[in-house]
Amino acid sequence: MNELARIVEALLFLSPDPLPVEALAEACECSEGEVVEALARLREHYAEGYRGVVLREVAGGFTLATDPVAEHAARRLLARPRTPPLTQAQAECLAIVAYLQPVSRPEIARIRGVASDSAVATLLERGIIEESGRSQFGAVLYRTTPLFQKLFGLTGLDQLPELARFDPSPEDEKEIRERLLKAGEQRAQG
Amino acid sequence: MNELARIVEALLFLSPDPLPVEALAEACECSEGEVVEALARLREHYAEGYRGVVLREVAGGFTLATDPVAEHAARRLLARPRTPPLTQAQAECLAIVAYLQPVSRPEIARIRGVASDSAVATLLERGIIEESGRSQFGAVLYRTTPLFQKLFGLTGLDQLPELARFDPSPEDEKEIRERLLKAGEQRAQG
Amino acid sequence: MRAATMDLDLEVFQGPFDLLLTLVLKEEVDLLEVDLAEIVLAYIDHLERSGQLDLEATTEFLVLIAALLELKSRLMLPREDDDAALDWEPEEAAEELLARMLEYRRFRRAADFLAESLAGEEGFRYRNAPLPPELRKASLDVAEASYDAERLGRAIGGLLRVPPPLNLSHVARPHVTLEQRLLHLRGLLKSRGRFSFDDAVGDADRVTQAVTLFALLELYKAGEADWEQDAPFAPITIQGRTP
Repeated sequence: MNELARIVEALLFLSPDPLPVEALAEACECSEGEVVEALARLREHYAEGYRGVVLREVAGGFTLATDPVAEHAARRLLARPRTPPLTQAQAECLAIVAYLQPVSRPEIARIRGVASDSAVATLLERGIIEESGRSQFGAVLYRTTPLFQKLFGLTGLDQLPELARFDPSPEDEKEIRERLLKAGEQRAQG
Repeated sequence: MNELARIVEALLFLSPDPLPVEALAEACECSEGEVVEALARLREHYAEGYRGVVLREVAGGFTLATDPVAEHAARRLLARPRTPPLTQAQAECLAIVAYLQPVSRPEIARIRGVASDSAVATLLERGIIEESGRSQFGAVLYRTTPLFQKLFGLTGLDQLPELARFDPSPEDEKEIRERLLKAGEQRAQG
Repeated sequence: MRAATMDLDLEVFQGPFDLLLTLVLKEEVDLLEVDLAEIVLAYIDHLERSGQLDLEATTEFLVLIAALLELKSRLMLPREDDDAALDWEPEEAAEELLARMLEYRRFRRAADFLAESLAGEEGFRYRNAPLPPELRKASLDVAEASYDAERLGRAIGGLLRVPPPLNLSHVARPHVTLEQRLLHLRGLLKSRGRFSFDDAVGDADRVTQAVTLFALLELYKAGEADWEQDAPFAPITIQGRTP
């Protein structure tokens, strides 16, 4: 494989979208003819049936894609809900959503005392929480999903552990939301 | 390339994160030994200097990455550098987190002698560090992420050089001590 | 000129010294980011330019800057060791400072190492493409109970716990707040309309006097009050601003 073919391979590898010959030529600062030639070399390398990745020409250009031979394993690896242990930040955000839903992101941040965008984003991406309309101030609200219940072995939200068991000062009669916000303010100052 | 090697190649191509041998073996429903063998075959295929893509071992797993030969063209195509370099403040905060993790923001500020909020926020935003529980005083603690290992080319945190390697030389120490003493004398005279 | 009105041009702040103090007390400027040495230098500059030593103003400046220094040094000390740190002899403090500087030096070199590692990795790029659509959705059928719901209960319990207050008993904290002094001045404005600063502070301690001055500046800024002083050290007269 010559250097141009190597570079074209790398660009196809990186790009999420199919790349037209012109775009490849421009990035490689060479002629379109040279790109076509490099693609022909790559095609030999990626002949179907020999590799796990194949070179495809689709509408709009060239792209690399996995060979169907890997589909079963890919499904096992990637379509399974990802369940790495929750970080403390994720557990706190999820607990807030689970017990207070629907709840907005600014409210989560106020209770935790720190911005919580990345933890919330991870929970969303994993499908454990989802958007649920907007608050009267226009902030997106979140709630838990059916996948959440399945991953936590719950048949319904009423099966969440009794709060009283984890409440350090249960004699405090104020509403839970209010108390969480108050403790959060204190934490943010600490 | 046998079928298992093809499947492993496809999984490495698809997965956004480096894959440990165990995860590959589970997805492929085969033994870890077979995966190691398949990886060895792939490694021949992806031997550095021959292809546009290379097989790398980072962050506790295997992953495919482009060869630096394509960097110039990749920058033109994607119109952005791979990772912007760190500022001095960010690099210092990251070093403190990498070696002392989990570590709190006040602790980072204490070592650096200045508040480090914006540097820490940038590292968080870029996903290089993440929250890791809370200290006994309720302060959020930070640790490095797998992305940190990936971006810095480390197979694991144990690959960080011993901190003692960065001890100031005896001459440095002497110089700092003398500077301190001199400042003290000036104060006493002034 | 009083120290309070000295104009500062610092990295994190531009404006009069008193406004900086107000902002620090209101925690709108992070004291850790303020270079106190620069303030001292600016004051010395100011003294040299004016060519006269105003003892009263200089005392005021020293009191304020000393308070800031103490507050800042406490912010930089590990909180758990506050009590021990108080008893340090000068030599011990110097040793501690040396240890700190060496520690920082060590991490600065580690930072250089990391920056180099990052630069060395520059040419390797990882693929960052979305999964093909058929793999994107985690399917509910294959989901298994993998987490313990107790974890969520514990997390909520932890968030309900109000953290123990920091022990700051030995820090000479002002017992008077800006809000209290604002209230006090507004009360006087309402009841008397015009009064002297001395009347407003009575024989209160220095910190109260200083905070009262900040409060006055706040009122001035907000357009609620004006004040006059005929000559340096002359009494300050405060009166409500008529809208």
